Amino acid sequence: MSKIEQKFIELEKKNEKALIPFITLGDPSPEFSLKIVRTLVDSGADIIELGIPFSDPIADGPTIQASSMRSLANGMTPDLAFNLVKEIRGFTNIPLVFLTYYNIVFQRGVNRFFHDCSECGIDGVIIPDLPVEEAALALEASRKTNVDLIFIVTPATSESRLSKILQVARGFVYVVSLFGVTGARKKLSEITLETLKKIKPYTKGKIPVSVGFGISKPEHVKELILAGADGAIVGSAIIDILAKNLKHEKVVIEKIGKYVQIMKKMTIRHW
Amino acid sequence: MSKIEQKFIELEKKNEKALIPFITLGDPSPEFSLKIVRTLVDSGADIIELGIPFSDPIADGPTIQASSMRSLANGMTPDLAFNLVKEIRGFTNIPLVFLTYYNIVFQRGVNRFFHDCSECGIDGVIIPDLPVEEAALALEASRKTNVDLIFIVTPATSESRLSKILQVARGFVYVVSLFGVTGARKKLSEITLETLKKIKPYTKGKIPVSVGFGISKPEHVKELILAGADGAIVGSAIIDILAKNLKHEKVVIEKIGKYVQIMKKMTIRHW
Amino acid sequence: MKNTLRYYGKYPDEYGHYGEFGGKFAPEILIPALDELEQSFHENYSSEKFQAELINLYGDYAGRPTPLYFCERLSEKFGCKVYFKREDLVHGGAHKLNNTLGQALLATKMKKDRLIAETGAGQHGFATAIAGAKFGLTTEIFMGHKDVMRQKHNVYRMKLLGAKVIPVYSGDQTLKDAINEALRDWISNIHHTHYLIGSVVGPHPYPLIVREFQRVIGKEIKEQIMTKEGRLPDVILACIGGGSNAMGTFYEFIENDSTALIGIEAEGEGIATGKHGASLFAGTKGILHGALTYILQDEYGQIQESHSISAGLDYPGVGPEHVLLKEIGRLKVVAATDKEALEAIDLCCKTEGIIPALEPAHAIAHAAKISAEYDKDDIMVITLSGSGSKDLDILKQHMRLEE
Amino acid sequence: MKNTLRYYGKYPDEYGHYGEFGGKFAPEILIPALDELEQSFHENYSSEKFQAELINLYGDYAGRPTPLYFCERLSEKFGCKVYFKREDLVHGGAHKLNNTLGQALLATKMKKDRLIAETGAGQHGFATAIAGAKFGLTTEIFMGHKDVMRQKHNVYRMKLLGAKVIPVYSGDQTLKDAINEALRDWISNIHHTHYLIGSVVGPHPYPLIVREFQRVIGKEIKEQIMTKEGRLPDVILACIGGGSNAMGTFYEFIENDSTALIGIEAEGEGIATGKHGASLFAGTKGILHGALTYILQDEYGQIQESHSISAGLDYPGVGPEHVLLKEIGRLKVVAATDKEALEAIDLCCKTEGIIPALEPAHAIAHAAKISAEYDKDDIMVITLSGSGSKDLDILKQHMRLEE
Ligand SMILES: Cc1ncc(COP(=O)(O)O)c(C=O)c1O
Ligand SMILES: Cc1ncc(COP(=O)(O)O)c(C=O)c1O
Repeated sequence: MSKIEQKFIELEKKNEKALIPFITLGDPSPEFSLKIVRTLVDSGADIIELGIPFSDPIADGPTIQASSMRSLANGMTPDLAFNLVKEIRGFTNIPLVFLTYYNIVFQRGVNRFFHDCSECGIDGVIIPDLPVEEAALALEASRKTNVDLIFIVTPATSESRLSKILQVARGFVYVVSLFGVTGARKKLSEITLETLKKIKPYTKGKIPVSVGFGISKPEHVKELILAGADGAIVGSAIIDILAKNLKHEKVVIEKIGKYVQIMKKMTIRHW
Repeated sequence: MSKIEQKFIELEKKNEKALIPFITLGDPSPEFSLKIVRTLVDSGADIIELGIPFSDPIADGPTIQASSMRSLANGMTPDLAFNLVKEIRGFTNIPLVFLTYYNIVFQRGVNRFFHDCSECGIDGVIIPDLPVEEAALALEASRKTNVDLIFIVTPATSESRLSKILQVARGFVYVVSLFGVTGARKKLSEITLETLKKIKPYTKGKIPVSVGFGISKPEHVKELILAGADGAIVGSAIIDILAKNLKHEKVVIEKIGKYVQIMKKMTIRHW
Repeated sequence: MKNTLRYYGKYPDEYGHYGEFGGKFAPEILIPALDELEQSFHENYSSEKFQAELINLYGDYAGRPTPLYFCERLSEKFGCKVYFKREDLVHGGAHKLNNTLGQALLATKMKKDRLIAETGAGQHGFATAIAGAKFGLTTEIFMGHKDVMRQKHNVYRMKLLGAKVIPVYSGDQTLKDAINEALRDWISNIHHTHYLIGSVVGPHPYPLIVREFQRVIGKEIKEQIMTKEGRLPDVILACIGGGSNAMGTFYEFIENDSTALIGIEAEGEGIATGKHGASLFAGTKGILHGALTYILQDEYGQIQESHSISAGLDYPGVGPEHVLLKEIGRLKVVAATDKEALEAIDLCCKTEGIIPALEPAHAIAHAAKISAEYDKDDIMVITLSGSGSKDLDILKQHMRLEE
Repeated sequence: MKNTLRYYGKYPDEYGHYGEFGGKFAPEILIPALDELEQSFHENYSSEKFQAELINLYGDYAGRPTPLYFCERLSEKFGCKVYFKREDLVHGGAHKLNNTLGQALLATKMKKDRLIAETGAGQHGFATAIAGAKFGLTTEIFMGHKDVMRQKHNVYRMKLLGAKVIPVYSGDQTLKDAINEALRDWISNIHHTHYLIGSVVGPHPYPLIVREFQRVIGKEIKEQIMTKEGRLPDVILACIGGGSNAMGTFYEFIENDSTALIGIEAEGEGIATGKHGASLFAGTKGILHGALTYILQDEYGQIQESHSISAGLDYPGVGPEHVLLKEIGRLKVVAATDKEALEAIDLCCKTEGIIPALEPAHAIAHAAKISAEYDKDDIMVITLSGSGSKDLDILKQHMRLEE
């Protein structure tokens, strides 16, 4: 069982669910993003998703795309990302997941990429433009390195596809919460909750389910967990805080810290 | 025999040829053009060609077109032209010829136009866009009113056309001197002289031949007469003088007077 | 309308007359050239070789036959069957090339190595430049200086094709002055130059020659509609500037009295304002550019400036054969305003995905007006004489679209 | 080249792979839509009704077949028989409409009432707007804000046709960002929206669908050249941006090994300067916009901006089937610079009276380079994918013509 899956089990025992914040490595600079990661850890993040920026992030909304662009403009590279992870590993042991596009993986060489992940302490990889049909190479590398390849499932995924995906998915299943791209939204859509209900029977006892895309408010987290989610992924909302206060490191750190604390609270079943 | 033809005979008797200046009536104003006509008469013009301006004078060059435009801009109309001729008839008896385009004639009514010509003392009409094939109406009106319809002949006119034209031509035959439109030129082209030679045998003893288009220098007149022309038509060269001194009435009158005197001298066979 | 039943072969007569209209009111110096042109046209046009060359040019070069397109959505709107004759698809974007290719081919037969032409907005100049380049002839285009200034795009296109564009500074510095100047150039260079007139105007034989080279439009319509519908149209509409696309469209149907023919002129800002180009609809008899026809003129016969949002209809004269057809009651002549033309462009763009030129937009505008008179099964054909690509700058000025 | 003798039917495989290229590297949320599209395409494309409708659209609306024109004067210059496939005569001025009409028709079959598309210079956006208007579909075009600013003309044309043009402010604000944004919109509106991709790029089934809708080019060439010459061409040239006109041109000839196929990419200011768009000629393997193909990228896989004077060739990727054809040795890939393309435009304008678009001018430029290798009786076909009307503003900046 992978380190990520163990994490969910640990949390389950404490009557908690996972809060999974996302940030882009290198946004706005490598050092600053390192500080943000530290804040996420200190504020209660259970797992952290780290983006390696790609120039053409088709599955992401404007917030994360802008974040990627800032990061690239400031010199971020995959090499640097691996180095940063090594530094992160200096202060935390929680599961870390890379999110990046397939061309970044492909250019490094799929095997080498997973190997480097495993070396520096990455526990899973999410590749939003790599559907299961094209994933043979990555799956093989994942198996060899014990770095989980995490798959995405959406409201539109048919049951037959779902079972195909569940056959190979590791770490957790990433449920995309609505028809759309990442970005903070006011209200969770019905469809998200329906989707959760739809896939729960297939995953129960097999693999945890985390929901992402558009989660920004504590209520969202509460709703999701009530509907059976094992984890909540929060990306754009955090990056929004960063983007609005780029010049004020302290403010960013403070606000993100508070925000994550509030969100994390919602994953603890005291209500 | 028409008044125009008589004029040529008279001149012949004096061993002279005809100098036929052209101006546009109403350029730059009715009064001014009247003064110019008086100058032409006083300086020895034998016949005068008076243009009634037309908005689209396709057979004329830029000099005469500009003259027409000035005249129109200052309110010139065919009605005014007839009135001006009446005034001219107050001080001279030499043959006067209208030059205008067919639409001006046509709009007045062909019969009415010729009738009005005859009334006010016009002796001939030149219509550069009315070839012999289209001239039936005008010819009939000409016959009825004894106002000569003067035809144009060019270097390109075939012998068969020439004889068709000579059958109906009255007053004189207007030989266009070169392939081109009106406008003052430095040198008379060979083709002009050849044309004269070509048509002379057909016209001799029947109808006088005047040459126009591009005649500006005394030598031109001399050459033409040596080649057998009975008259020289000078248009653009006179209008050039006018156009260059529009604001200086006295200068215009003086220069045109001198110029016509010099040109007229060349038609007198003292050389 | 009985008198149209035996129309063909009668017009023009040997003097180039269409009834009392047309003719050859040209300076003497041009007469031999016009005669030569007439003779050469007859000789060549009746030869199989020439016809074969022409068909080849029309096909592989110009892109003929152009489709007769059934406008599904416009038909629904109009409540009858609407077809567009797609002259907008001809190389160069308008029917003009049918004529310039024909005349350029003729010029080569006459061993002329230089083409001259007049142009207003530049459409005919462009089509002449195309033909000139294709045949390797020196090409010079006369264009009023005002037009040169406001039609930079077309001026550039002509130059790109190697033609020389000569700005005309005389007169109003617009189309009719360009014609005047072209005629003058022709007078001076008659031996090696062919003057390529762009519409069914000018002295005989031009109205005949241009009609014959544009007749292909109507011939194709006839064949195509018979294939598609098995019968002739109930009504055919075409815009009239000089009248070449209309003449080319209508000619083949003159003796088919069951097909109504409607020519649409430019009403500009309204007939009453005097700012229009409707010479046939609202002009009077007169002589312009070598022919007796209908023209816009004052009481003395001075030619008046025409006005139209569409450069191609902005001409104070019209082809003499149209006058005859109108006088014998075979052709109905109407007009559409600038505003109506713009609305028709909007309609056509959004309903059919075709941006028509401003000229044929006048025809579409009239079609919209009369559509209620036609039933579901009635057939209406509109000649779409050109594409609106050339008009975008003007459209931009008049049709503001939201951001 | 023996391995091309049995090419047809093998590509793409059921996963959309062309050898190792192509595929469906798309976000999970798009997969069902791509599957639906694939299925619907196969069902419809193989139905007689759909084919009949398509043929009708191609014929009466788009103006097909386009001529295969023998370039008399260019042939003399080149010393071999040169033919142009005249896609410049297609409605809208380029081959792009073949595809947009096909996909729009397909969209109506899928009961989608909204089209979205990306566009760079606007040519594909324009063609999509045409198809959208023709079928009465809501049409929204994504266009990088930079492109909106520099292509006002095309923006206006799209709006005129009723399409909404949405400026994209992310990334470089050019074509690839417009694609990104269009994909995002599609993700959010998948139920009633069809994403109409403009070239043989993107995730499976797009490269297949676009190829099939463009195949008409090559089919017509084959028939036409057999009629005219009784044999297949010795060489066919087409420019490659995304690769749709080239794929459409070449496909029909893949198994005819006697015909050399040459694809011409944009060399921009020169390969060495890095300012080019030659992904196939000078790029490397990678994944962009849903397919494994050749792309312009840095050592880490970040996509690089491409550069070309011709907007249509200014794209850092290329269709996956081209990569396969290149790798199996069936397709020769070369490049021509901005400067060479401009010279080719000048040549083509003055010799044939045709203003080619900047894209096919690259193909003509290469044809000029290799013409010496061909003999008098050799047959060279060049696909003239579009007309230069759209490029006049750019030409004006680069080709100053004397007054
Ligand atoms: C597209 C188009 N239609 C019509 C016309 C009007 O000319 P005509 O009446 O000779 O067809 C023009 C003239 O330039 C034109 O470009
Ligand atoms: C005229 C023309 N040719 C070629 C292209 C390049 O596209 P493709 O390679 O898909 O044919 C374009 C793209 O806009 C174009 O407009």
